[in-house]
Amino acid sequence: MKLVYFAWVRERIGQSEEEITLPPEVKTVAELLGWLAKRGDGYATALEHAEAIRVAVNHEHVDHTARLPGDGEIALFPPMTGG
Amino acid sequence: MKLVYFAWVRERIGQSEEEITLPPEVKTVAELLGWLAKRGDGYATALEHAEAIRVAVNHEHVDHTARLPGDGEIALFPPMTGG
Amino acid sequence: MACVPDIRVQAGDFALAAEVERMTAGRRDVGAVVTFTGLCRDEGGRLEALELEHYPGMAEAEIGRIAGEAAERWPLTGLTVIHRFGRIAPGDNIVLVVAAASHRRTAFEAADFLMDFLKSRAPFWKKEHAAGQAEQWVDATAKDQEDMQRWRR
Amino acid sequence: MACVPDIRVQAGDFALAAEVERMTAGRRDVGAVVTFTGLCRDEGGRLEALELEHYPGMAEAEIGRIAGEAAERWPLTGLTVIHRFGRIAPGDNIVLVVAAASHRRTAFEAADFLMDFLKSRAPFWKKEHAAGQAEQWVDATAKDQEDMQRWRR
Repeated sequence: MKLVYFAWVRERIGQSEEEITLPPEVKTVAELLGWLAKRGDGYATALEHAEAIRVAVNHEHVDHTARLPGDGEIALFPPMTGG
Repeated sequence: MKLVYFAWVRERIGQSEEEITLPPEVKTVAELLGWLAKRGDGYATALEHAEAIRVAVNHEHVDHTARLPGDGEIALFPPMTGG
Repeated sequence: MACVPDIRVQAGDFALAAEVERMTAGRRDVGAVVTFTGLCRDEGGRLEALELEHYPGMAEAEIGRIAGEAAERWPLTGLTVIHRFGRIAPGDNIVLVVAAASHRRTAFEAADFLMDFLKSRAPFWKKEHAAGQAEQWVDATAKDQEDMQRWRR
Repeated sequence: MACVPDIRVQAGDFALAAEVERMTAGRRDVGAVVTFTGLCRDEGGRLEALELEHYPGMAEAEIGRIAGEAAERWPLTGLTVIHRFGRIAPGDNIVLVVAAASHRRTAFEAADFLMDFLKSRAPFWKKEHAAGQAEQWVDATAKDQEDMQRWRR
């Protein structure tokens, strides 16, 4: 699974993307955020307030309750401030 | 008193402006419209539906109940269609 | 302090980009510029031109009053209104409103308000010249009156 | 039939007049064009630049979805959205929306809707570079979320 990070999520995790093989018990967006937060200090800081993190799967916004896709690109980022 | 006319009010009356001395009993806009309507066929046609006629005194919109000024410019015209 | 609106009533065309540029050049406090351009629309393919009659003097004064009210009501950094008169062909510009502000909602609301009031209060009258039919004055619509009521406080 | 929105995500600037011209040239059915230009505003005189990060691919896709929804919801004759990314100095352009329609309310509402949704759904993030202080990410505001709620049906 490809994970991509933006803005302060990217800065805190310390990289803009990575390939990750998820354990089979990680099935939803919320589970992914919980699992990632345990991967190290950067992840823990980035995902501290998990409810604030926005998630897109294959370029579309999804809720934290959404099931993860079989493959593709999952993006984690802060609330958007464009426009 | 200077009277000026616009759009179909002007066309029906047949002139764009005129100087008129009003009789002393004509004190309000409504009275002016009633008095003018008796001046001839053009006036009668132009002012047939008096309630639809818009009036400005010295470049400001006024109601039909407004008192006429001592002197200045009174304009009669149809509802506006600019913009 | 309320901005001083720039009001023009003219026969000639206007240049949108120049009007916006004038409002933003050298400034760092403008976050949002909303423009409204009203054009002569062809009613069914037979319109040759609109003729816009206006009341010189009052047109400027009335647009000035409406613009002044907008500038009091919203914290604008700039406001320009240009209204043309005379013969105008389909596809050509009739009216321009440019409202600039720090924040987007301010600029949107002021421009929207301006147009609603211009429609029903600025002394302009449209006459249609169409192929194969007599010249005809455009009727004011009840909708235009209603639009103005939206802004009652 | 809904118009096909023109979406661009780019580092370079845009030209307002050219975008409006593109939407009206050779047409007689456009009666109203509303533009919204969002500029980099200086927060208190110390801002050197904004840096706009974006999610390439999703930015275009998400703006496309928002614009498509606007084109379904309002009878537009044209709709253009341009959003810049990268380093942007105070006074420079960030975003442009151009909405064209037969009638003015349609164009106003579509442009207004577009901006509310762009603010909260398009994947862009602003970072401030200011004199004498650390770089800082701009926080999303509750107001932006509320603005989006206005359009619920």
